Amino acid sequence: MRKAAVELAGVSKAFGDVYAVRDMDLAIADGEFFSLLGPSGCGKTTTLRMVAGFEFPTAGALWIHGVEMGLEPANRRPVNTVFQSYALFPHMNVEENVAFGLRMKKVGATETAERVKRALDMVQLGHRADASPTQLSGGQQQRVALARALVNEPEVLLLDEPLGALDLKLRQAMQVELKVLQERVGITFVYVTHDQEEALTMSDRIGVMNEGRLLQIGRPEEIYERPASRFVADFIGEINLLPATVVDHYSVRLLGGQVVRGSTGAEPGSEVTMAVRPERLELFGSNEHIADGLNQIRGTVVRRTYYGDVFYYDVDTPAGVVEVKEENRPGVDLHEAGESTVVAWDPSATTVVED
Amino acid sequence: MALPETAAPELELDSRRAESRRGFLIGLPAWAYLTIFFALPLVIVLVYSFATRSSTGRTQLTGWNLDSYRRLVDPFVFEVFQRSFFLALTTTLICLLVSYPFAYYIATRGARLRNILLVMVMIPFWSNFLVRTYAWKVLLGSDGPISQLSQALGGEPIRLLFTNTAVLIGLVYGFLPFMVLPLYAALERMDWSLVEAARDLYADGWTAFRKVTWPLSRPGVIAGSILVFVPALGAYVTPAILGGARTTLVGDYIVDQFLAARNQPFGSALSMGIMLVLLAATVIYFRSGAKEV
Amino acid sequence: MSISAGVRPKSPTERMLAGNAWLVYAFFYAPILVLIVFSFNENNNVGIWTEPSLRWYRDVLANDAVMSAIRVSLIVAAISTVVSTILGTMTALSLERFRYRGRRAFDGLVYLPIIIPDVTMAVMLLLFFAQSFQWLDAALGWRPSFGIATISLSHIAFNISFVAVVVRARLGQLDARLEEAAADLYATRWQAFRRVTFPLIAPGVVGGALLALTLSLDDVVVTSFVAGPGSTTLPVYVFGLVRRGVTPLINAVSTLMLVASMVLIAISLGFQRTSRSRVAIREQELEPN
Amino acid sequence: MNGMRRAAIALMALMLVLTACGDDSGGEVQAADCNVGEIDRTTLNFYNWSDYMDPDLIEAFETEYGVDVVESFYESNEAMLSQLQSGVVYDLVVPSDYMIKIMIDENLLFQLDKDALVNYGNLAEDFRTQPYDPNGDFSVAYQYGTTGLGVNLEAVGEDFVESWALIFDPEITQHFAGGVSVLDDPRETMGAALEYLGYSLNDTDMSHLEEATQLIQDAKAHIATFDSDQYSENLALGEVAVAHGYSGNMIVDIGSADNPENFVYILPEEGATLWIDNMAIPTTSAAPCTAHAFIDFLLDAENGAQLTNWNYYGSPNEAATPFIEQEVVDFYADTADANLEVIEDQGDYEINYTDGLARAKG
Repeated sequence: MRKAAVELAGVSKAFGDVYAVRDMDLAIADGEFFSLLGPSGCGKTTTLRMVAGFEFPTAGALWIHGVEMGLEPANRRPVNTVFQSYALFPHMNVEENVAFGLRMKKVGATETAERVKRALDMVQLGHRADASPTQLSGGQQQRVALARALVNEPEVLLLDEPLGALDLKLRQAMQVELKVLQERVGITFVYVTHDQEEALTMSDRIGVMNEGRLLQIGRPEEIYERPASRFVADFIGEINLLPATVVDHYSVRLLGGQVVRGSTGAEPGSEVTMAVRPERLELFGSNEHIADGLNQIRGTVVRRTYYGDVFYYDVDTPAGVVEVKEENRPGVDLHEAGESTVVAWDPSATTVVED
Repeated sequence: MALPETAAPELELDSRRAESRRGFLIGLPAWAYLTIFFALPLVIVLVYSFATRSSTGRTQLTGWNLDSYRRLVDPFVFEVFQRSFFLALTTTLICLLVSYPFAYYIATRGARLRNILLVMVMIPFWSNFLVRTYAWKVLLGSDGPISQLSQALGGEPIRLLFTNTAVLIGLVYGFLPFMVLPLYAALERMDWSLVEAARDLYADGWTAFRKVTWPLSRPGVIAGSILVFVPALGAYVTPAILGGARTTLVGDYIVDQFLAARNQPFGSALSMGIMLVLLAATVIYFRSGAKEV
Repeated sequence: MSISAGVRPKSPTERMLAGNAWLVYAFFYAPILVLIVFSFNENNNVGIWTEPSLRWYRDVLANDAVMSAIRVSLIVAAISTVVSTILGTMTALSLERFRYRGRRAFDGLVYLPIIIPDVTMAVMLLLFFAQSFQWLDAALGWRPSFGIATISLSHIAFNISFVAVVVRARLGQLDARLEEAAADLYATRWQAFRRVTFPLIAPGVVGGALLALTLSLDDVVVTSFVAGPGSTTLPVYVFGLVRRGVTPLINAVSTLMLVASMVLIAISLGFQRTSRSRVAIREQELEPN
Repeated sequence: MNGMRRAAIALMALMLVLTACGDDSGGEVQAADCNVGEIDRTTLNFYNWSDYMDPDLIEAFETEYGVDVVESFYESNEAMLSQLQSGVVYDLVVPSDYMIKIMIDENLLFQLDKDALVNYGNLAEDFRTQPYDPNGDFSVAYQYGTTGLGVNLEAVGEDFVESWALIFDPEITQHFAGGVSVLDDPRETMGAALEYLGYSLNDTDMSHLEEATQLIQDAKAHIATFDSDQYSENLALGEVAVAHGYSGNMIVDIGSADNPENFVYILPEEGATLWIDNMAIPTTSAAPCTAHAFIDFLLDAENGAQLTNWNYYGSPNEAATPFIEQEVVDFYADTADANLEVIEDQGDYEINYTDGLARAKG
């Protein structure tokens, strides 16, 4: 008996000669908010469509709550989808849209009416039941799409970039709303997005995909703090990537010969990349006292950029140009272009990834 | 975890095959119908185009030859094709220019009004073709309302009848619904929120039209253009009645081969020629259309 | 109710559109007006007005040949419109929504009847029917005869393509996600088609059907070749008249057909309205208050 | 490409098969054998031009013989021919002159049983034998007419030459407001041009035909329309000054003009076309004897007159003359003296007439 809400084992999907998804293993727990994150064309939407039943895997198997579903058509799966374009039926009003699934399942008229009303109230659209979807704003359409899926009480809700078409403010508000909603209804959400911020703020766990492969699965902080590969490190947030050579399991040598600490499992002598986030770096004047135990590299400030709440420094070091992010606090020391400085950071902030 | 043997490649292939089979089966009735009642008869014409006309106008199914095709490369035939081609092209362009705003107007009305307006387009065409064309003769004649209006305004009597303008008016009139219907079908369910979104972004109505409405209505434009261009190329009754048949067009040239000269082989070869030209023209049209989108 | 009507203000563009629409309608109906006026003309000649009279209406009702031609035309138009609309819509679906071996060949086959000159189609269908009837006779001892059946079969053969082209134009811009959404919401293939796809392509289907009807009612050449004893259609009869001069009898026939179609449309529109309001009432009853 | 080759091979195979089972013409002449008034089938499939037959006559025949006449209509000789060749069953047809010749050559017509036609003697001598049916074995004339010129006296003046120059000589036609109308029919129009040039309308000399083509080309500037349908109406409406066309339409439309006295119908002195539509019985007929009865019925003097009084065409039925309206008799009176020719089918040469007119129009 399998316990996971959704489980994929060795799933691949080919369109002609091109693989959209390769050999994917994934288990999503019941009640989890799981995001698939990756650039466009990485295979995340194809994966979602296989779970929904719009595409069938070329190889591998797929279970939903322990039931093999790989080749089951979409209408026989206990999942519902919120489409990127919402795909609301334009010839039906809001109420008819929401009631569609229940009518197909032959739920009684009274129960249907009740559940539709409840679903619409839940998304605060009870007053627009008679409206045509084309009369609604983007945000309202999004909520109708949500209500239309949730009213069926699916075991798993699939969301394909549902906030992609909304403007920034609305998107941020909806992120919170979605998360709250998910916690309230307790349904498993599988959320596809290319927006790392969305994924980080909402998800219980994230799967990062590229070129059809699932590169890393983990909680948001794991993905952010401990990227397992250069791609994940680069894709999520801002990061400095410096070429390095492994010295031993605890240190690497940067270009210019500087050895810094950072744990790695790679063989000594192998070529790796050292990754460190700009906000974990600190910038000191060349004569300032620096606490022991920090990694250090000397360099010259090339540029300082003002962002209001933060400053960014581009610092030219023998290991490469390094970006440093410093908060704009009262009394902070400003460094000018041309100034000789030392970039320092705690070794725990160093991640060594193999290429 | 062992790989389960379900959902193996063959099974997915099976499901894709099932999907293909479903599509094939949906098309099958029409396919079978057209094969029996169109493709097979077409083969007869193809065969005839290689045959010889007997002295009584029967088609002799012996002594196959390419004579009819040789006649196709005559400069006169080319001239006839060319003339018909430009007439059809002009007709199509005028139809498009008139129909687009018209279909747009209908498509943006309320649902009930929309249906009434659409049917009102078709009603005139359920009368008789010949009678409609004769009615145009009355309108365009030297005693017709246009001429009388001109005289009332102190001008000369105007006779449009037997001119190229009259032919164009007649053709546009006859084929306008063929353009309006597909355009309407394409515009009717246009997502107006897209247009509004575009107006939001571009602010200017013309740009919104060019960037959103027009590309989205393209399938309708293409279908309509074909439905007008093709019959306009073969038209012969309208040019005869309103234009006085003063020049030879492809349509009446072919009709004359079958009905006056009873030269079925040459008529068949001409038909094959016109079909090839039209196929080529539409393929080019589709290609260029696909690129522009 | 429509969004556009409510949202759009009466802009200059809107006024120009309306103006253009009225001009186009004037263009459509100007000859029809002439046609109707001359149907009440005493004179033999379609274009020379003498005095008002109902002579031609009396003649229509008394003329068996014309009445029979109208009957044949309507039967053929009804059969060919219904069959070609169904087959044409299926064709459009098959070509637009599926991928399979031979699809391109099918696409080409569907396109050919549109581009073939009508006289060529007429000749080839006649030869085809003659040949196949001969074979049927030899094989089964059954020889079908030319008539309404052969005319209808021929009209369907060219109408399928016209319907398919119009429906495809509609289907082509329909969001495929809508069908997936229906499947996602437990609709079977058929339910998804009936509840979502079909209502959305309906304007295209109706447009195609109207086109088929028009083509069938206007066809002369193909019909005159594949007709049989007692199955002359109205257009063939009218074209036969030109040798002797067309009389306003045909204007009277056309006027009667116009009136009949307007009445039919008025009835169907009225029916549409009542059935729609009934649905609305039923759905209101469902609402728990 | 493989598919192409397969298709080509299939096509060639089909051609071979068709060649093998091809030409089935050239059988024996079939002669009908009927008694006077014999009805071998009580349904008669009558295939005729539209509006050419008085419904009252049909009814009278049906009552007298207890036969059900099913009428069908065609709009061209060629459509009718194609139908018969394809085995569509009609019992009685009304082809024009040249078409009778073709149908005889193609063995599509019964040799008539003259013994069953007791009224055959009513037929005028001139109409019993014609070049297309030299012994009158296969056809009986139904109605006839001529092809000439309708002239608007107001536009042309009272004084004019009765010649094809009225449509072909630019020196003359340039003065006509509205121009002239010429038939859009290869044989008629090329024939008129040939006659104007002094040749027969059945001339088959290519150089003469080229002259005729050139003549039409030069005259084209003042030819407003090539029209086989609406010429008489255009004439009566004043749209054209002179119209080339068939007598029947001319008489009807001139009669219905505002001022009929302003119009005349003339037969050019160089010669003009006489055309005759004929009743004939296809070999596929299921009721040849009923068809004979019908032909004989129409050969009756009073019935023949009733037909002409109804459709205003010339009657070949000599005995009917006393019963025909004087107006119609007068109209056709001068045909007897005119220089008239019947269009004959010219076999392989036919295609040149069609081509000649197409090229003349450009």
